[in-house]
Amino acid sequence: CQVSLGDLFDRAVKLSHYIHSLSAEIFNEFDERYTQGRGFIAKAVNSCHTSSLTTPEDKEQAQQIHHEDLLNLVLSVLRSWNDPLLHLASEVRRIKEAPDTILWKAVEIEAQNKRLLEGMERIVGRVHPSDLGNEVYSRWPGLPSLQLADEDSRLFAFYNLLHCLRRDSNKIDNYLKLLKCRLIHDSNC
Amino acid sequence: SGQPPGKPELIRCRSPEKETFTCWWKPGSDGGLPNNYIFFYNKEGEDEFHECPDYTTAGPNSCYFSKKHTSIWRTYNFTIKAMNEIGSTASDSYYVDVANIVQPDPPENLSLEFEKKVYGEYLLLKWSPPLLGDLRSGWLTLDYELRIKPEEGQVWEKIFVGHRTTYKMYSLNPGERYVAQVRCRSDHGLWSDWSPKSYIKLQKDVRVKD
Amino acid sequence: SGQPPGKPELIRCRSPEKETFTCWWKPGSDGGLPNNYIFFYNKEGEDEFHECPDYTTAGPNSCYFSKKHTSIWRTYNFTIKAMNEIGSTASDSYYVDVANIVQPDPPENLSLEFEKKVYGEYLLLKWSPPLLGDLRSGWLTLDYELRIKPEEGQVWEKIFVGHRTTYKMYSLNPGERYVAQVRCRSDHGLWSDWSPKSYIKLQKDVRVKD
Repeated sequence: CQVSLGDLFDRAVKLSHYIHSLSAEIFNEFDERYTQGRGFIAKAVNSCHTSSLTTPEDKEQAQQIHHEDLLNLVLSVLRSWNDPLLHLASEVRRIKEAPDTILWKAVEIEAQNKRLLEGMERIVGRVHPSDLGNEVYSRWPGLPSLQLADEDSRLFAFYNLLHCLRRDSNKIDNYLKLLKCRLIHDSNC
Repeated sequence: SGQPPGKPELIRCRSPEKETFTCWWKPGSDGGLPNNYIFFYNKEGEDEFHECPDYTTAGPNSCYFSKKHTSIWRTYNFTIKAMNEIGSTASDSYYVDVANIVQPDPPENLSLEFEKKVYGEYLLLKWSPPLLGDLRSGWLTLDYELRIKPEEGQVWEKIFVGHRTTYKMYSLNPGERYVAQVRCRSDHGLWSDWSPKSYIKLQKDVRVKD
Repeated sequence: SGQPPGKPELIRCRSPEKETFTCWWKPGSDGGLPNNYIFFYNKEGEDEFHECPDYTTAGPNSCYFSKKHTSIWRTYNFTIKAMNEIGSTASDSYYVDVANIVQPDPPENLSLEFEKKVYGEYLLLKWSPPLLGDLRSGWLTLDYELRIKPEEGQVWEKIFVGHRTTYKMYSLNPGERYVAQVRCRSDHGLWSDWSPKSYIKLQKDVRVKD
């Protein structure tokens, strides 16, 4: 007696939607409170640790990629966020007067990302069992920058991490919704 | 003298917020001797069995699974073994999917207020989601259902209100004393218990259009 | 005589279906001379700048990016340059990720019908997604929000209904004329405009159990 693939995808999509909305909220809240007018967006270009993972950037590309490759990509992006989210949850406490809403979201995103990763490993295990072995992911070199003494540099490091989190969580959510429609609803959602 | 224990039975499993869950069992006959129980489980796709991580948090004959031990991605397979000096008896095997045993706590703070506006007079019912312990679980989307009746009446009127946490009731009888309750459920899980009753006595002269 | 042009300003960028997008700018002062504008952009990870692929499709002072020119999850850097005989002036630099500017068209065909069933009477609101946008493949997913009020009332009642395209409204005042609208958004993006208003007049004797 197993959880059906359809149920697994339903739960994964509900979770990825939730994680992205949290990620958008924490980015907006942090930006409004700490980095308005500092022009960080101009520097946060080509700066995500996951940019080495080639991911589809429009609908055609996403629809042409084989579902096993897209599933593995989602897995790789999720794995790449395990380490930074762990440190985000602890380092965000050191930000001056960090409000409880930012702290709580950082902890919740880290916990739910781990949960989604478990779910994705389950889904990949079902769809393409032999694939589980290869643990491809992007290493995150950003911890030292979150601990810099210079406040501006440290704030930019947080800004950049949250900017990339909002972007990647949106990618994961989008790809999972595509995969669910393709694999469970025969592309007819 | 004495007998081997009777067969234990799993009674119920419940998750209040899709993050933790608890199962309860009912012992069989004790065979006239002191018994103890071992609660085994394994998860879908795993061979090895584990023992219940926490027999105490949820009281006697229970097993509590904290966040760390709870997964919504695999079904659980449970067996309970009763043992005494004479022998042991195992329960049937039970399968549980955590997402299907979600039963939230009842909603909180149900309040009833009579309001008079230009376009109508109505009874405003307001409530808040269950507290769900320390978890502000935002990924549990709740639907609510109200029931209301005149205090002396027999028949409850049930109203499904979806995600909302307020509701306006227009058609009520002036002078009547009403009692209301609210409950909630997650997606298509189990309804919570009804909240405690809340009452309101409508003044006599109030003209509630009906 | 004449002056160099004033500094142009990017007003807004919008993608209606996460497949194409358009940006609009506002010219600065024209310095008393005819001006023309060049809209430059480059994409994250690219050094070379490109010129706007289509200045006409979206009307004056606009740049339209068809599917071929649209990438999601990559930051675009825009600059607008105004030129006349005397000189030229460049706008500030603007940065946009198409994932964050998705604003769908409003939902279509909002209908209101009064229904009487065994378990209750209610107003059934139904609508359909905007025509523009690929929901079938899952590339675009929409959430909806309703608002309804008595026609003469001042206060709209807002109801978030998630992915559904129907809603049952129980709490209504018999004999009242109601007006409703619906809007939508993609994931955490921008709300669409409200749909056109739809009306319904509830008969007087109708006992809307509410």
